[in-house]
Amino acid sequence: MTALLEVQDLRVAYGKIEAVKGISFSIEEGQVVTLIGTNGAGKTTTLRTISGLHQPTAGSILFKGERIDGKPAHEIVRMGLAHSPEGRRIFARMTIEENLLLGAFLRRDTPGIQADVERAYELFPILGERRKQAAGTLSGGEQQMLAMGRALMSQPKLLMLDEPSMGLSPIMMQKIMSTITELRAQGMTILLVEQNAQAALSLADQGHVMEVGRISLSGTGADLLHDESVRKAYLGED
Amino acid sequence: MHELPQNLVNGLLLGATYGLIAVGYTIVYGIVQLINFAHGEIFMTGAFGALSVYLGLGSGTSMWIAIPLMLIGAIVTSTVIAVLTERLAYRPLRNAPRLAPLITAIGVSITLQQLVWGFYPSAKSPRVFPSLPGGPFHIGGVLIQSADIFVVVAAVISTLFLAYFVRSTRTGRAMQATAQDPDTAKLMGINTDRVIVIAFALGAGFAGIAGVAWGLRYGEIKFDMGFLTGLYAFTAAVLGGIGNIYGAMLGGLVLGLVQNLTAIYIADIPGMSQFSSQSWSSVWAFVILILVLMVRPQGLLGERVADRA
Amino acid sequence: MTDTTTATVDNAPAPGTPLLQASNVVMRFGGLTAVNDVSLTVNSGEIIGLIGPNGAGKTTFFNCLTGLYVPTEGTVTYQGKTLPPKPHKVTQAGMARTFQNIRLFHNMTVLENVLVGRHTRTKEGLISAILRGPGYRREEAESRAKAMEYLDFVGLANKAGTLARNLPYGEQRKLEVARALASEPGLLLLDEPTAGMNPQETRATEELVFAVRDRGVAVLVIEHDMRFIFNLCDRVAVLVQGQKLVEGDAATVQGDERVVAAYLGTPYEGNADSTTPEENQ
Amino acid sequence: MTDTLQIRPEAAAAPKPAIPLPTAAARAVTAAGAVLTAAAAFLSWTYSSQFPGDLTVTGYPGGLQWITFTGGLLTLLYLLVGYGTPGLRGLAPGGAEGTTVILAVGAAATTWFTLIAISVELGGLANLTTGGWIAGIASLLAVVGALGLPRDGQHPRGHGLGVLLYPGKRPDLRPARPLHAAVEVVAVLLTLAAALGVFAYGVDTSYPELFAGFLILAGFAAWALNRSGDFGRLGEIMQRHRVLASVGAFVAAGLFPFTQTSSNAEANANLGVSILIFAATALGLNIVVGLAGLLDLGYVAFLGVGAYTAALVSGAAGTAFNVQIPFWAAALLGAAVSGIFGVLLGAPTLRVRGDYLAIVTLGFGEIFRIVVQNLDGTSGPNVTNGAIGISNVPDLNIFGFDFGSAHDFGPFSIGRFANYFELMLLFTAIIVLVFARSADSRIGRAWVAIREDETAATAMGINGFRFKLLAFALGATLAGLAGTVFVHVNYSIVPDTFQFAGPTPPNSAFLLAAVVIGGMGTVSGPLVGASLFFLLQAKLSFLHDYQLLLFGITLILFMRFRPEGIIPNRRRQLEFHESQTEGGQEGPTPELRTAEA
Amino acid sequence: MRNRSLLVLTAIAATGTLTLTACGSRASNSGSGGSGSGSTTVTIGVDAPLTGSLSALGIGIQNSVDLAVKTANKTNEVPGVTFKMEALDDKAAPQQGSLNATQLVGDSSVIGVVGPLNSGVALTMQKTFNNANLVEVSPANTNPALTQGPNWQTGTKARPFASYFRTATTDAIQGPFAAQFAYSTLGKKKVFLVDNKDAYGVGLVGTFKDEFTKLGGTVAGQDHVTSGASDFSSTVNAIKSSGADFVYFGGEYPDAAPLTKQLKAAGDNISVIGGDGNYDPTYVKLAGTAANGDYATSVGAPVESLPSAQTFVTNYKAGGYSQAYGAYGGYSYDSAWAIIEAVKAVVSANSGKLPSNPRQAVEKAMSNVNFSGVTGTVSFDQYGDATNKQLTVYGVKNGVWTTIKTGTFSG
Repeated sequence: MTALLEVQDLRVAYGKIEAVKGISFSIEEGQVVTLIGTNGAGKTTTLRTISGLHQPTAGSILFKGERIDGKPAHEIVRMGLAHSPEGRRIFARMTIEENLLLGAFLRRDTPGIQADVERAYELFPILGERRKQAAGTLSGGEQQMLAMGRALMSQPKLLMLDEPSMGLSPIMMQKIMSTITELRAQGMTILLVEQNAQAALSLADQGHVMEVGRISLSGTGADLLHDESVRKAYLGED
Repeated sequence: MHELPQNLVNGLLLGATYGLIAVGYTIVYGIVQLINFAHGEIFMTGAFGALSVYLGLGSGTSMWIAIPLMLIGAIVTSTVIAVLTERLAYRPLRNAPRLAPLITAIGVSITLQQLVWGFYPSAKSPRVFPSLPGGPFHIGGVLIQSADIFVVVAAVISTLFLAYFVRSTRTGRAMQATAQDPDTAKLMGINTDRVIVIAFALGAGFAGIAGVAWGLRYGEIKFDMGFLTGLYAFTAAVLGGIGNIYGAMLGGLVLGLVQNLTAIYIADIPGMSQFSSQSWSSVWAFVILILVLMVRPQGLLGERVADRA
Repeated sequence: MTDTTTATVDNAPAPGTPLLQASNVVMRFGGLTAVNDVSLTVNSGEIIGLIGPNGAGKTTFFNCLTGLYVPTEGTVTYQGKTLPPKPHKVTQAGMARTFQNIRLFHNMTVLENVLVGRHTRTKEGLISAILRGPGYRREEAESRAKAMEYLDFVGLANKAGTLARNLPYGEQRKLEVARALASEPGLLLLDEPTAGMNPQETRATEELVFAVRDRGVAVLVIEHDMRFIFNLCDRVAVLVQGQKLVEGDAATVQGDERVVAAYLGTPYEGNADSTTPEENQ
Repeated sequence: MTDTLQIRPEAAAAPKPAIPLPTAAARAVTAAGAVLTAAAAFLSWTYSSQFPGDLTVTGYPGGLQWITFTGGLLTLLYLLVGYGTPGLRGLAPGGAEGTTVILAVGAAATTWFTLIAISVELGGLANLTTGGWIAGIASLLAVVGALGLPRDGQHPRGHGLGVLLYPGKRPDLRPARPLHAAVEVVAVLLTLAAALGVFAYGVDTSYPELFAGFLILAGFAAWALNRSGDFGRLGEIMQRHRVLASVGAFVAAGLFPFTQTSSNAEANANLGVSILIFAATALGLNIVVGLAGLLDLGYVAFLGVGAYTAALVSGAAGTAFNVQIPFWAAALLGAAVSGIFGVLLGAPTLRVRGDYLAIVTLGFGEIFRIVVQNLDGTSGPNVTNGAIGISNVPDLNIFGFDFGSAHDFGPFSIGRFANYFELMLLFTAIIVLVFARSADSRIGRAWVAIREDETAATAMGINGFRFKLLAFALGATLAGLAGTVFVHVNYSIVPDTFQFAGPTPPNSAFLLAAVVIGGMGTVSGPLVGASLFFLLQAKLSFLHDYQLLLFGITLILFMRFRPEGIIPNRRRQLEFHESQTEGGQEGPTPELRTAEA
Repeated sequence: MRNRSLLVLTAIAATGTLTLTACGSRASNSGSGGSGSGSTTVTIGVDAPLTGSLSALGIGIQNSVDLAVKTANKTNEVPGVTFKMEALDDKAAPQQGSLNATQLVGDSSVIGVVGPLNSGVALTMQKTFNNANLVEVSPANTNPALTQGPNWQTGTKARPFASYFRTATTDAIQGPFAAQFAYSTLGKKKVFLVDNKDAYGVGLVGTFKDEFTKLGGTVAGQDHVTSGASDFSSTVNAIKSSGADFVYFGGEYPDAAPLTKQLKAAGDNISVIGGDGNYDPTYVKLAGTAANGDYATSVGAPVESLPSAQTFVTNYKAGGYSQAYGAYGGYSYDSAWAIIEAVKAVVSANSGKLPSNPRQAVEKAMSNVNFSGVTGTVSFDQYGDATNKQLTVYGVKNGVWTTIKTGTFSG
């Protein structure tokens, strides 16, 4: 089985400061891989670099065996990589439906797009109820659903979710996590960046702990969940 | 009251031209938050592009054939120059501090003006622009020149086209998305660089049309006509609410009316007779701008941008 | 930082007296009612928590308290006086705040950030700044000393000359607290102070908040981290759909069924296949 | 300076020289080239004395030859530094080799500029004599040799000619140990003297070719000294002796008219006072733009308000009020009226969004000119005498000192413009003092806080509107102050001076450009930017019709390649210092912050 | 020249040392100190906008002075004195004018200056020149205040600067002359006044108005326009509804042409009369048929009627200048020639040699200059104004300016 995404010795710098200092990991098709770590560890930077919003200073990124580092973001999307950014970043002044349609910006198959819109509404019924409403009026959790639905509209091979539970109430977080579980069950390959290490590790096949730009620990979700240091540092146990 | 209807019409016609140029400011600002200072010069180069086409056609050509070709010439010239400046001057500064692109824009503005002044034949003094045949027409006591009809038609068609384009086409939606959140737009697969170029090109195309309209109405064009006109057009865009296409047109119309009416009717206010002349009209235009911004800081049709604490 | 210097603030009122009183606050935007008849009291010496799902009106309510919005109905008083509807006057009155997504002055040094926080407690104007008389020098020196004291309090004294943007995330949060404390408030409003922190950092923040309280500053905190809130707060108010659902101590809130249904849910326990509401395809 | 002060780049990391030469050979070639370049300045370069400066003389250099001579010597100096010559070793803490490359290129550039200028002006290469050819070839030889030196500094990765020839970036320097106080004081004084000398030479260049050559070498030398780390070191020393440095700088500037003994003295003093007026105004604008972050595109109008106010109370004939008040009162009045206009304009507009402020101020700038033009008695009340302007403004007479006539000070005769130069220098000192002290105070911190994040600043109890208005008013006041001198220096005032963009300073576009290109938020940035700007436009008249075009292109290129300005502000220096004192800093940059927030 | 350098070279070789003082004396002093040729070289400075939007006029000034200088050298007009020209660009900016003035004053070989074009620039230069007793002759400044003081209109004329002269005719002559023409010759009684708010236009309209109302005409209305504007519709409407017989325009053709065009297009077929700012072929080109029936006054007799003018035109063409001499070429030539005449007088009064400090003498001599120049007889009155008060009215007929009437203005 070849890796769907392979990151090798990735380095990213902002001016003089290096945010990602040479990390490597890979994702097999159908896997859920999670990156956990504190703020400023470089997780978001890693995702943004993979999706082409930043240029790496060194290293390579292979998607479906092809190098994508240095490609513009829109070409990477075209190859089947979707990125639901941190903080949701929905288009607040557009309607929910327009947001979803933008997710399918690169697709031209109108009937297929319509079908996928309906599927998104099935996945998140609350969105279907308010399809003509401006997205800015949605609550945080609903916005997160929209962001995920929008990412799925491009029919991605790999879905990258950045902090989907951030700022959500516990109950909404549970809902989002169960949706991710459901997507996994459908065979979606997912790269998940999460603060909530407990939730993330418990549904991940593979996990990596990032600290100040480096991967300090890797293992299966279950292994990491039971790792002493992880439990102390990220799960809040004494 | 001296011929109020005629003054109203004159004001609206002037305003429509401002509106055509203002659209370019507003559309570019809406997407990259750049005050494209050089847009007035884009308008000017469009007029010179049209003139070049006309001169190339030879004097015997009917204006009915010449006008469409001149329009194309204007649009192509403006668009090419706008796209080139975007590519060469603005794009490298996309992540620079806010003032850098503004200074660049001032530089581009001066450069374009000087290029036309120095290298376009006989552009050191005003150049004669051809006029439209026919007219004038008397409509209800108002005198309308044939160039005026051109202005009205151009303004109406352009605004409707743009509104349709932005709202209903795929590229238009991409523009809206880029305007709201460029990074996320990229994640949707939108080539934001291309969208920005299209925004520049669209604005420039309109400026080109405005350049032809200007030439037809006033019969002459000059290298420095872009600065002052651009300033008024930009004022119009702010007045209408920058970022809003209808606002740009509305702002243009309001400004044109203000300039035309204050030049005459301020004199009817007791004690103000000295302040009513064409030379005061731009002062009144800015007074109106300041008054409007005091009451509605976001402009007439602008959306309030909430500061999220 | 944890061994707190318990220097109390000069203008701290006696514990237990009402400091901030919001009564029947209603905030409407057009037809939309974002906050509906919410009352909340913070007494001096207290740590009060405010929780609720996103979109429940927490931020709007918060903005009513900090002077960004004027409530449509109801009143907000601080030490018995109606709050002026301008954020800078609210700070002057004695309420300081931090921001959900850190808003430091990134291109100023750590010390300068705290000095800006001293703004309301200093008054030298332009003329005296230019003339630099003894009064100015004294005030400036005093201000610097105070600022260093606050930096010392949060444990950033050794980074006084660093640019704020070069601080690591956790220290930026601390700096925000120091900056807010520099205005010598009676009440500190914390907006999601542990967002993006790992459990260790969160616990350190808990200590910091306690230390702040021990200096005689009451604290009102908005948070999502339930453990943090319940460890910290004397009382917790839950806001749902613009209304206050319940208010009480940790046990009361945690035990309230409506809160569990609308907000807390049941803790997520990993192995989630069973919780999937729909069939796999 | 001792050897311990410098950090040598790690030898292993140093890439191969751009031109593969044995180091010894490279040194020899460079030395030979540099010496020959300098020596060739003593030869005749052309047959015809028509070329300005008369380069036909063998035996001593003239005009542009002095420039190439200096270029050759500087190259040699830094070559010797790199060779480890005793007594010179501390001169290039950032690496001498890259510095040598820059200087060699600079020397070659001036030499070839001269040769090309000769050929173009006299019509063909045939006008060059052997001396010219020797200089040209020798200067190129020095470049080739320098490129063969071992490379120091930080070099970008990649390939291509550009990277190959790139002289490298200076490695980060550790702050140096302070030297003996006396040595440092001498260093400060020498630096100031050198700066005065270079400036005076540049102002006194009597023909454009010489100025262009001077500018080329000065530009390369500045780059080289920055590359070598000398500027950084001097900056540290200046920082330690701040009072001495700033007082010294003003004394040096005050001595400028005394260095002018040629027949051009008055013209140069006039240039000097014009530069000061322009620079002082730019500094006032820097409060508004650089500190408070408010964009003002019509700033020159405040200069105009001050100038008109002073003119109206100067006793000049034909003004609306026929009064004459003492100059100190007129200066204060001009500043005050200008400040009031700042408040009047700011009060309704400072509440609107930043970009809207740009258009309102731009409009105000234009309106000011139009209004002044209209207040002539026919299209408005007669206040300003309209387009005809106020003429024949009398010269100042302060305590019996008549500014209008020349005065003798020992062997020096100080003319009218030199008098005004000294007066304006005093005003500039006041403006610098006001800027520096208000920037470093509660008020200045409030401004910067507003610029950084107005919401957060408000939450700190800062009344955003009031402080923005204060910045606006203070900026206007300072411009008004400069304006009061402006009108006396120029005898007269007409509305046309106050345009948004025009061919000469002061105008709003030039002022803004001087601030941004000089360096926002700094004291010296606008001063340097304004001087450079003014000299460029005043001296490069041979560009004729292309001058404004080149100005436009310069703006574009500058923003493209150095948007932070010639002198980046303290914050940037701080950032730089931290990244090397604390090693690999983990803190996020602003970009990172938005990404991670 | 090669000789001189050889001479210097020998001197250097002889001393065998290189001293800095030697370098200082080498450059520039090509003229006054030079002893080689036995002839003294003096410089006539030119200050005009050589770049920017007014450069066509400025370069015309420069070239015309150059022609005068060359002619004087060729004919050996002043024996023992060689003339040289140095032109500085003032960019039409007052501040640059001030810098140029000090530079010209500093160059001791400069004996007189021709320029500037703009009166705003003249204001900043006058005093600097006056302090140095350096004569300045403007070919283009028309504002009476420059020579007669700011209160000239109220009758208290006082010459502010003794060193300022001009060959151009002031507004005080041109405006009234046009008023007399309109009232008496054309028989028009109701005028609408328009100026473009620049110093020239305001001055012209002001003096026109005074004379016209004195003659018995009425002012039907007045408007002021912004120079550089394109849309004159409000002005045109005001003119139409005022019922005026004609429009008097103070300003230059770039503003006047669109005004007359828009006025005629609006159906108001009345004449536009202007000053020499309108008298330009481009006016007709820009306004097209709308220009027919318009008039403009200009100073002096028509070029073709003066033999001296024809010589100038021929010589200018032969001079191979790439740009036309423009509106002020003739005055510039006369200005330069007036300086040459003054130098001549000074030299002959000083037994054939230029005195060591000739500026003051030249300034004195200027008042007595009297010669037949390109624009007629050139001499100056007690204010420094040209005594030549001959003016010509031109009218546009079938798209060409044609001479209507030449006359002399009498107060």
